[in-house]
Amino acid sequence: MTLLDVATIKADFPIFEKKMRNDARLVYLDSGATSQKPRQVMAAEQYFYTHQNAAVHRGSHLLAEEASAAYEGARETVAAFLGAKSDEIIFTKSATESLNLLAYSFSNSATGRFALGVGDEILLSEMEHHANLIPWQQLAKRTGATLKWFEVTPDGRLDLSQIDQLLSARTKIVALTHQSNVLGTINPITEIAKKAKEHGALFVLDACQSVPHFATDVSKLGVDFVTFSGHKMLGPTGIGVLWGRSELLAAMEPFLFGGSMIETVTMESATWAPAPRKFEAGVPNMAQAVGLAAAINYLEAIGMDKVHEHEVALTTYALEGLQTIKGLTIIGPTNMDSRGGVLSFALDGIHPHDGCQVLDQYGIAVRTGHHCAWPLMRKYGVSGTTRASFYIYNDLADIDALVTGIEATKKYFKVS
Amino acid sequence: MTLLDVATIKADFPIFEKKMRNDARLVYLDSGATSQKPRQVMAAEQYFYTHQNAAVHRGSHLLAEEASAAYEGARETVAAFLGAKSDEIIFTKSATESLNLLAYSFSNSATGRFALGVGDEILLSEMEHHANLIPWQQLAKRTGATLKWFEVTPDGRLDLSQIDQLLSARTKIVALTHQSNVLGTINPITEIAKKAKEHGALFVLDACQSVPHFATDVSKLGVDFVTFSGHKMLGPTGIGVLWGRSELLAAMEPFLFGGSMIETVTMESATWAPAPRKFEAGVPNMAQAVGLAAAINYLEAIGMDKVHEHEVALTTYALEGLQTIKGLTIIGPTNMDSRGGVLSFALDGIHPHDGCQVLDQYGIAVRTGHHCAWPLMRKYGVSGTTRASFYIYNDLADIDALVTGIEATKKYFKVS
Amino acid sequence: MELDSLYQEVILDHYKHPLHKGLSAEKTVQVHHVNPSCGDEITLNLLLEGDVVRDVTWDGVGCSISQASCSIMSDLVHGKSVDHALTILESFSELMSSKGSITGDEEILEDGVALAGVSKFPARVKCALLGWMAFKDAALQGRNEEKK
Amino acid sequence: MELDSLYQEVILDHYKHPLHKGLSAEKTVQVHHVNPSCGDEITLNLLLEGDVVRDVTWDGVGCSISQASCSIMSDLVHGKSVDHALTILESFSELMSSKGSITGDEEILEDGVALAGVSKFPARVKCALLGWMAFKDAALQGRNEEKK
Ligand SMILES: Cc1ncc(COP(=O)(O)O)c(C=O)c1O
Ligand SMILES: Cc1ncc(COP(=O)(O)O)c(C=O)c1O
Repeated sequence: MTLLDVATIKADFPIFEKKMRNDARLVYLDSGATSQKPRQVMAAEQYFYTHQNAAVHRGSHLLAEEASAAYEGARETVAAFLGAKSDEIIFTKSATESLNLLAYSFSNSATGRFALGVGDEILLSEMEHHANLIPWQQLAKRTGATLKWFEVTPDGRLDLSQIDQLLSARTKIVALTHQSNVLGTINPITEIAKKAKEHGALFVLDACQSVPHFATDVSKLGVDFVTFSGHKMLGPTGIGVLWGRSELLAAMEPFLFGGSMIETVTMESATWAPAPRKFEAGVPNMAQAVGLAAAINYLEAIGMDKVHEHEVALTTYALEGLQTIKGLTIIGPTNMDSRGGVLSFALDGIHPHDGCQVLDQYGIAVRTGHHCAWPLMRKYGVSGTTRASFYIYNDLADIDALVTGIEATKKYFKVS
Repeated sequence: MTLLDVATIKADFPIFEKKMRNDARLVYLDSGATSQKPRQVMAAEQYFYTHQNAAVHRGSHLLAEEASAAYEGARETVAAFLGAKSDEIIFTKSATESLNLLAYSFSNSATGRFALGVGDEILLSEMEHHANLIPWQQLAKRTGATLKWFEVTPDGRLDLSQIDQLLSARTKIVALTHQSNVLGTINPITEIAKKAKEHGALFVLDACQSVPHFATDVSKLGVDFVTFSGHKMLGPTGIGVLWGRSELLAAMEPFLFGGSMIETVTMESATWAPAPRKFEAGVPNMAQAVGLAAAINYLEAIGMDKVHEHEVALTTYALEGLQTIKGLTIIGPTNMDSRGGVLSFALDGIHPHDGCQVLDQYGIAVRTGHHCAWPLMRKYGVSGTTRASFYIYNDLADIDALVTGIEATKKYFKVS
Repeated sequence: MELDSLYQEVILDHYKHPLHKGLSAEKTVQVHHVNPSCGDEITLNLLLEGDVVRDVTWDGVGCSISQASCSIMSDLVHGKSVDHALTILESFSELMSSKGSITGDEEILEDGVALAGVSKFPARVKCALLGWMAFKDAALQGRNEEKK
Repeated sequence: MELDSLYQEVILDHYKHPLHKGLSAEKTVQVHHVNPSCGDEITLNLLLEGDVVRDVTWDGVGCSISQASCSIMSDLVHGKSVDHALTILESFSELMSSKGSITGDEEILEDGVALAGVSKFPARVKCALLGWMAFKDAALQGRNEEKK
């Protein structure tokens, strides 16, 4: 159990200087929704704006040259971080856009492996975030394909018992989350991806809750596409990533159309630049790409393995602490096998929204509600949960504060 | 001819402290591609990250509340700036995304006014930016509709002589730019929109080059949708706007699917929140929206009429100066009737790319190439132009530098 | 504690012992509303007799604020004319958007004034309005039904 | 001036008096390449005789760098075997991506070394490569033609 030096890390995150309600310090346990930003990330964006700002790829003046170098440099940083090739990295505005890009691009392509029709299937799971569910519902609607899904077990795992029925030659796409944003479960991706490959299905990995938290090598996962957001990994808002295998990106039609993604254009038709340009129409989110690269540098300076160890240590401690509370039920795995730093729970007699409000009085920020995973809520028969999620700037004192806060909540609402 | 106090304005833009090649000062004449950013915009983003950063709309803890207030406050700022209602403002990543949103949403809706098919027409112009051309080519391809377009006259105006043939009951969509990003021409939008309305066509205005440069009141233009980018108006990269009439937004299907845009979700289907939420899936580009609001505040403190007057003065002066240069041809209007601060030209015997390279040695940043308006280049029989575009931080000295720079370029390449 | 303005005793009482909870068999119209950001749901039965609210019953899941508000609302509108009920709703909406600047008219809102503190917590205003919006929707639909 | 490393006299000479410009009637294969970021275009005719480049002619619009580079290229590959021509191309590509760290082998590249300065202007590397990439494309296609 090795914890990071949180005091030093926290000093890089100016938001922790802020005083919360009742002069409380900030106990930020909502990194699963969005992470806080270190000075280094803000400084990188600022540096871009004050020294390099110009539209990339379109000019040969000095600023345009420097802006292009900064933006393409950011792409290389992301590629190296993922074990990918540079031209396999596409910048989007968010994981949500990355996933929609895929669903629309598949419809636009509609040939070969991207052709879907009646009888074809898309395989998901009950623990998907809406962003990895509704785009596929819509693709199914457009094409006539059918949705199938893995169920979840009572203890918060993917139920793989039916895998050989669910995955077949009819399966064209498998889209799964690497780590559940509600349960904290880490899914056995390589195992499932191997089976998917045998059936010739494309594998889309929603890595929103994994890439920020543990080392991810796309070349080893056996998947075809990986999507995630910058804002959940210390990066700016407004930046997301799509990684895809070169040969697939080459065969796919674009999603957004406009400047910089073309080869030639007439009034009536157009042809496309090679990937990644083909998928990045318009003046891109340059400063945000540069900010994301700074976030990655920050994480790599710590080391992704250390980040993961830190979160495992915190989560172990939190599971213990929370389970001492009478009337508290963990929703999701209660042990640390294949599990990350996201923890959902229910409290007898106290609605999550009410509980959260009391915790907020102590400066404790947790998330409540359905966490954009409504089908999962229905499965567990709750309208929502309270969720604590951890990152590099959390320490054991934060978890103590949470446990104490929950006890105080129970007292406030006179629940024993 | 009233110029702004450029020295004072420039002091807000740290990039002008940068030394260019050969220790030259920066003469930035590429604002048509992207604008520079004042400290106030960077400070607003930084303030968001250091005092309010949390995922909007999804939490009730203090930071989430403050982040939501900041983000929705930004929406109100944009709405007030455009004379629009708040819930008619949709934040996107760029004008390019806004335009693609429309084209995809129209296909997704496919009923009533949004239904397109064989025999229906989409009316554009030859001076459109690729972003307001290719999405419509693709929509036509998806639906079987036909593209029509206004031609341009030799002096850079929309040729409206055929308007009564081009615009008919078959016209379902008219998509035009307010100001050409190549010619500087300001198109007579209200006049065309009035005719479009008589025929029941939807009118999409590409306001990328107008909203940053002169006052735009959407309630008076008679159009249905307006799109623009933040980065061209002192705002951050990674933020765009779509304005649409409430009743149209209410009737339209969403574009991107995921979190925060839903009403209810099951594994097999979903229903949508009202606009604008319906069109903003995922954790949004919060800091960039806040930055854009700061940019708008900055522009409004100057006054959009003053901004426009300043650019008119600069352009008048530039037209005069440039036309003293032998072998230089202006591509676009040579008078100031309905014309903004974008100026394209050709230089006999010197390819734009070569000319730009010499100017760059003097710290002068101009744009060369087809400016994402390839059909327009073909129309004028050039492979590209050199473009100077002005903004609030430019002064007469910048234009003098440009004229001197062009003379030096001619000398360098021994062209008389 | 600031919180006490949110969770007044009368709110917690309504939460624990909600009025008119449990759906009636008879109804003019039934509506189902959700709060998409937190997942709270309510089903509401409205029984009209001409222009008079004969009965409002409801069921659903939600936080103390949404449940208490629904309980208070259903009791308030009971026996009133639809128009009268809608003016009460208007007063309540005004209170909710007041950001703590007004305390609400007890003559009109009765126990509803206990929800005044909610207006200082913007994220909770939606909770307090859930039941009221469901009622409004039902009332407008119901009135059309009655007119047929 | 830094610029002089880019615009060497020999470049400007080639620009003003380009070699092999104007398309030949006879050809094994014709290709058309564009530089999407600036709009420059080139059409190139390649005439092969077995494995030997009998003739390369071209036409198009472009900046001095792209035109001069095309002129130099067409002269360099003339009469060489396709394999030999492709190794020249490789040397040239290496020079272009050198960011000014090498000066190029004059034995191999002849006038092409005058383009060494381009490698210090990343936005112009594409200009210098336009003709070469067209030639490569034509050579690979042409070789397949010949094999048929
Ligand atoms: C007229 C016009 N339309 C659309 C665009 C596209 O804007 P963006 O690249 O910011 O999406 C631009 C700028 O590039 C433009 O000038
Ligand atoms: C598992 C998962 N997938 C997708 C998303 C969507 O990410 P974003 O909202 O940044 O697009 C999230 C976060 O909200 C998530 O946790």
